[in-house]
Amino acid sequence: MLNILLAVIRRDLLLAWRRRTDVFTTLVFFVIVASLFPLGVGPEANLLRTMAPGVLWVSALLATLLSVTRLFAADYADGTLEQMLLSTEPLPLIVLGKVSAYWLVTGLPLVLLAPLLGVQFDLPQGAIGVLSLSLALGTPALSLLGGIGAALTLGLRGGGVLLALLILPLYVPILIFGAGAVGADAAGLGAGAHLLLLGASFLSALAISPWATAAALRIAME
Amino acid sequence: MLNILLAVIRRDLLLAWRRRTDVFTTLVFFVIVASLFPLGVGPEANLLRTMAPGVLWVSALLATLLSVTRLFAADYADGTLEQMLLSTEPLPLIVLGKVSAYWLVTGLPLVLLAPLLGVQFDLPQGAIGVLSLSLALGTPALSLLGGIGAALTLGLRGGGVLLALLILPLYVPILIFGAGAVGADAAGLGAGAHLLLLGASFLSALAISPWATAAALRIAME
Amino acid sequence: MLEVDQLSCMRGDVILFRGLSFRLEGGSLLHVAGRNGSGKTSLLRMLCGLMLPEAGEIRWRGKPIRSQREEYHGELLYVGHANAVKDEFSPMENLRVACAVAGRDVSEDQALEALGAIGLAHRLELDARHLSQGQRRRVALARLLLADTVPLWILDEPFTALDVAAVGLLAQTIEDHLRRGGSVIYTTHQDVDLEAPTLQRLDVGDFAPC
Amino acid sequence: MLEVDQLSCMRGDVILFRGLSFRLEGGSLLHVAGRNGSGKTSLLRMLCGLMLPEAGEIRWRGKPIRSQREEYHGELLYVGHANAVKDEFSPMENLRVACAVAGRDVSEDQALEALGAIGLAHRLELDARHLSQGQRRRVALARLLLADTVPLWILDEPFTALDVAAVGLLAQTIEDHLRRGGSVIYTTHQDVDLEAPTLQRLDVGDFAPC
Amino acid sequence: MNSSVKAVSDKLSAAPGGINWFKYASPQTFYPLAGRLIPLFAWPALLLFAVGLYVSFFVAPTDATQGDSYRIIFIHVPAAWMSMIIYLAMAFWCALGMIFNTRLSFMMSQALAPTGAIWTFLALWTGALWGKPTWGAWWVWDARLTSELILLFLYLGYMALVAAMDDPRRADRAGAVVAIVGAINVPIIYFSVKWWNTLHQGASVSMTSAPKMASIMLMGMLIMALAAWAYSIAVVLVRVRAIMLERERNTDWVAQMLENRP
Ligand code: HEM
Ligand SMILES: Nc1ncnc2c1ncn2[C@@H]1O[C@H](COP(=O)(O)OP(=O)(O)OP(=O)(O)O)[C@@H](O)[C@H]1O
Ligand SMILES: Nc1ncnc2c1ncn2[C@@H]1O[C@H](COP(=O)(O)OP(=O)(O)OP(=O)(O)O)[C@@H](O)[C@H]1O
Ligand SMILES: [Mg+2]
Ligand SMILES: [Mg+2]
Repeated sequence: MLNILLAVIRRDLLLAWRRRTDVFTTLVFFVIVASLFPLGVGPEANLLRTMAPGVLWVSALLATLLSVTRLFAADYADGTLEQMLLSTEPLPLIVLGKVSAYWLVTGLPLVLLAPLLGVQFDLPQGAIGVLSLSLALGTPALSLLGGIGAALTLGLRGGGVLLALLILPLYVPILIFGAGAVGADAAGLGAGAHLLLLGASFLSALAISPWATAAALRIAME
Repeated sequence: MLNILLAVIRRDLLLAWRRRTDVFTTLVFFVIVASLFPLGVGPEANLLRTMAPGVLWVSALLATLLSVTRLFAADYADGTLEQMLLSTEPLPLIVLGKVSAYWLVTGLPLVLLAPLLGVQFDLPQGAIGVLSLSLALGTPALSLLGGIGAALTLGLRGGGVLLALLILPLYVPILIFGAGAVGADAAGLGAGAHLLLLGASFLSALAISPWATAAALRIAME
Repeated sequence: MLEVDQLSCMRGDVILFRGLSFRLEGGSLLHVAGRNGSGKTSLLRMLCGLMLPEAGEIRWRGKPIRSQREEYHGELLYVGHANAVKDEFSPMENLRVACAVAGRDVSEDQALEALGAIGLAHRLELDARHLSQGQRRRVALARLLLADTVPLWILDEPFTALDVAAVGLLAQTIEDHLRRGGSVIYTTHQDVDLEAPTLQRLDVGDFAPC
Repeated sequence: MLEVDQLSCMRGDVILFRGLSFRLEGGSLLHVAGRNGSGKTSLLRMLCGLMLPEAGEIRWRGKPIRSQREEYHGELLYVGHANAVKDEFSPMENLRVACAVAGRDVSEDQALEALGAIGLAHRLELDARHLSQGQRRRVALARLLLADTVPLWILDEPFTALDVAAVGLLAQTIEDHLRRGGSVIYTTHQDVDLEAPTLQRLDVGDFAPC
Repeated sequence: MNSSVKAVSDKLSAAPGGINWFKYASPQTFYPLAGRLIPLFAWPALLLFAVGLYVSFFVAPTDATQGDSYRIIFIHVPAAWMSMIIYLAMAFWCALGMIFNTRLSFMMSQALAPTGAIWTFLALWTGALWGKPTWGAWWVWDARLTSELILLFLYLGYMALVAAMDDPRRADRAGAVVAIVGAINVPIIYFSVKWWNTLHQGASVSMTSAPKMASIMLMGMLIMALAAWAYSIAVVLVRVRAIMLERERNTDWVAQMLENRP
């Protein structure tokens, strides 16, 4: 059980490392967003500070939305996905492994980098903590939900848009809770409620997504 | 001469239409950015108005940066690129055709959509005009420059980051001129100088990029 | 072991074959023949459970394969058209990862031996992107050498891109497996002589509607 | 027509062959043989100008191919390992687009005839993603039927995935081309008998260093 | 050497009394030559730096308007000059390599890049340090500053691209595309102050008009500039020798050389 999970995670991390791109693209994307916005918007500190949680959360969401499309694409194209469906191990576990690796590669760097970018945007100490926490809870949920969409749209014409249409409605609440948490903290209202909602979203995504994704994959291959 | 240009453009447009994704991803991306930002940042009209040019320009840049990576990837993987290099027609023209189709599919919708989003952000009439114009001049330059990067990093491990590293520096001035034009117009300074610079960037990109890209493609295949 | 009962296959709105039945015992070899596009690959994918038949049933040891997915997968090895070889991995990594994902653990030494036997000893550490077409196919086929305990092998055009030496080696491997009591189902358009205790040939075209 | 002079090929830090020379006249057939990974594909890609040789020169009608790229490409047709078939296009679209990009205009009727001759008449409008492996290969090879005026054909394993009927058809097409005075360079691991006015065989392995 | 090079080199060596320049285009002849040249540049560099720094900090007077902060100029300007010149040199070697297919020119270009990047970084760094007291900001989006920043990214991009490719020939040629295309940035840096009216200083040293600054300051700056030149050449020669050894490790001449000098 745990073996296969670890094997898949290890495989995908190694692959990501070999491709490097995937590890750094999100990082680069994130850094770019955070450095370009001040360039585009102008360097007024107050304006930037108010924008910061929104900008960071939106860019986290976009980074996930754009890259999660390709979660299964390479494995589908070269026949590896077939082999995964033929494994003796439960498919939901394999899926969970793939999503975990994906999160480690795209979500985690984001969570780790967020405080730095927060500082760049001159967010107060407390808000930065909340920002990291909200991203730490929110990005895994984004990855898990994205996995379902990626599996459903596998090999379809126009998969990308469909994916966006399918999962965006699920992403919006997470964005609102996430950016809301930081905003609420900055406004001195306490971020607790928002964070709880985020946590709940994450747990339910964790409970549902691997099974739904596995089912979607079998359907996509048939 | 013109024949091959048109043939390649027609081909790539048809392909894009068949894939649909590519046409709509940028649109969707753009709409998402424009709708998510108010969600993330909060609905203060003044704040949004100041942010608008920056947000729209940054998202145009990101949309290009993220999608241009794959400009040649599909053709490379399935052997079509080889056949293009073996064409009797000049490669720079074929490249120009591909970049044009790419711009029609990702850049143009953005230019057309920008006024709508501008209205949503409550930009004044004049600024909206300048925004469209700046995007109309700037996005082709982004596509052309992106093409060089895509060709240079074709088939490389970690191509994406490298691409970003290579072309982002060239993108930044365009972003600054572009967002600057809108800002200058809004501030009543006149956008002429910025727009001229944008036009100059576009023309020099047009003059250099097809040749540089063609050279890079030959090198990549060798 | 494997029983196929009145299978039909439909792709889009074309019926490729209908009413296809056969039985396969341990130690026997089934050559699925047919023209390009007649439905061989579709049939093999159905036998693996990767595709749903339009009608009919596939049973393994008496039970429908869909009701015992994980057990069945443990007794099955499929090598498809696609090599399932990752460009970014070396042959060594490819083989070990493929086995791990399939749920079979393989030591480095075993993998080394298999790759050596299939003629990749001098390219163990090279990224698969640089391999020649035949070398990539060999990486995919190296899995067979580590699967002598897996009773059923399903091979879709295993001989493509292989040179004469490799074709011989693969034929040998298949024959060994049959002698061991395993069964093999394969397709090919090439003339390869395989010796088997029982040899069946199935032309998918015979079951095409009218 | 084609002269190859002391060609060497190096991939990574491995020398695949060195000092390889030959001449090819109109109407002659060259079979490039060699084990998997011996460098056949690399050689063919060099002959097309897709790869730089480490040393040596390739001349077409007496001039180095690099100094007359567009003229040379007009007299050359290359079908590689990769089919250059777009999943999103139908066979019809694939063929016409491929010809347009290569710089040869082809009418719908001509394309229809070629696809009919190669046995895809009943799949003209189906997206290539749904085609079987052999049908995809046929789409790629249909370009040959429209290229009788192109003097030099370079074919990398053209017979893979084809069924017996298609192999026969392709062999016929190649022989016709030779009779017409064209030349063909090809690789294959399969046994296919081709009749040609002059037939040469080149084993890349003979030029491997030590 | 490919045939066009051979043709040209034949022509050159056939010229009466001419030297065979292409003899030095091959690594095995250039390697020992570079070895002999290194000390000829390294020692002067050291000496010039010492003199230059002394003049800049102890001899040159304090500026009337800027106080002592102006002394950054003694590093800033030579660094800025070197950053541009080295890029042009890179582009030149790459162009040469693309035309004549000579390995050595690509190696030269790769040896130049890190030094160029360091000078660019120094120019940016010292400029930013200088900007704080004089303009009140570390950074502004002025045309010269932006284009100099782009220069740094071009250097980094070039080095990253070359490093990312396993096949040295592809790396050479792909890098050359960046170097050559990026070269248009250099005139933009140089003329930016003239084309756009911006914060940054215009040229105060030029060939055509009398210098606008005190001659002792000018002296210090020129000495530092010479030092920068000498240092750059020495370092690049050291680096190109290392690159040669690494890339030609499988060739006979390297084997022979290693044998002769254990
Ligand atoms: C990060 C910021 C800066 C950058 C990237 C930069 C870049 C450059 C470059 C590329 C040059 C050489 C161009 C030429 O020779 O014409 C240069 C020269 C010069 N810079 Fe800067 N600079 C910066 C900040 C400053 C500041 C803050 C000052 C002083 C207020 C300054 C004063 C000068 C002067 C006096 C020259 C010499 C001009 C000449 O004599 O030709 N720079 N700088
Ligand atoms: N959506 C569809 N509509 C019509 N026909 C389809 C559709 N999808 C697949 N087909 C047809 O189904 C067949 C699939 O064949 P399959 O891949 O099983 O052939 P095969 O016998 O393996 O051929 P090959 O020898 O070329 O590998 C092809 O003839 C293909 O054209
Ligand atoms: N970077 C590299 N380092 C070492 N060897 C390499 C490198 N890149 C390619 N090779 C080797 O070069 C050879 C390329 O062979 P090529 O594709 O030309 O073979 P082929 O004769 O067409 O083989 P096949 O019959 O399998 O198609 C392979 O043996 C491959 O392993
Ligand atoms: Mg098949
Ligand atoms: Mg080959």
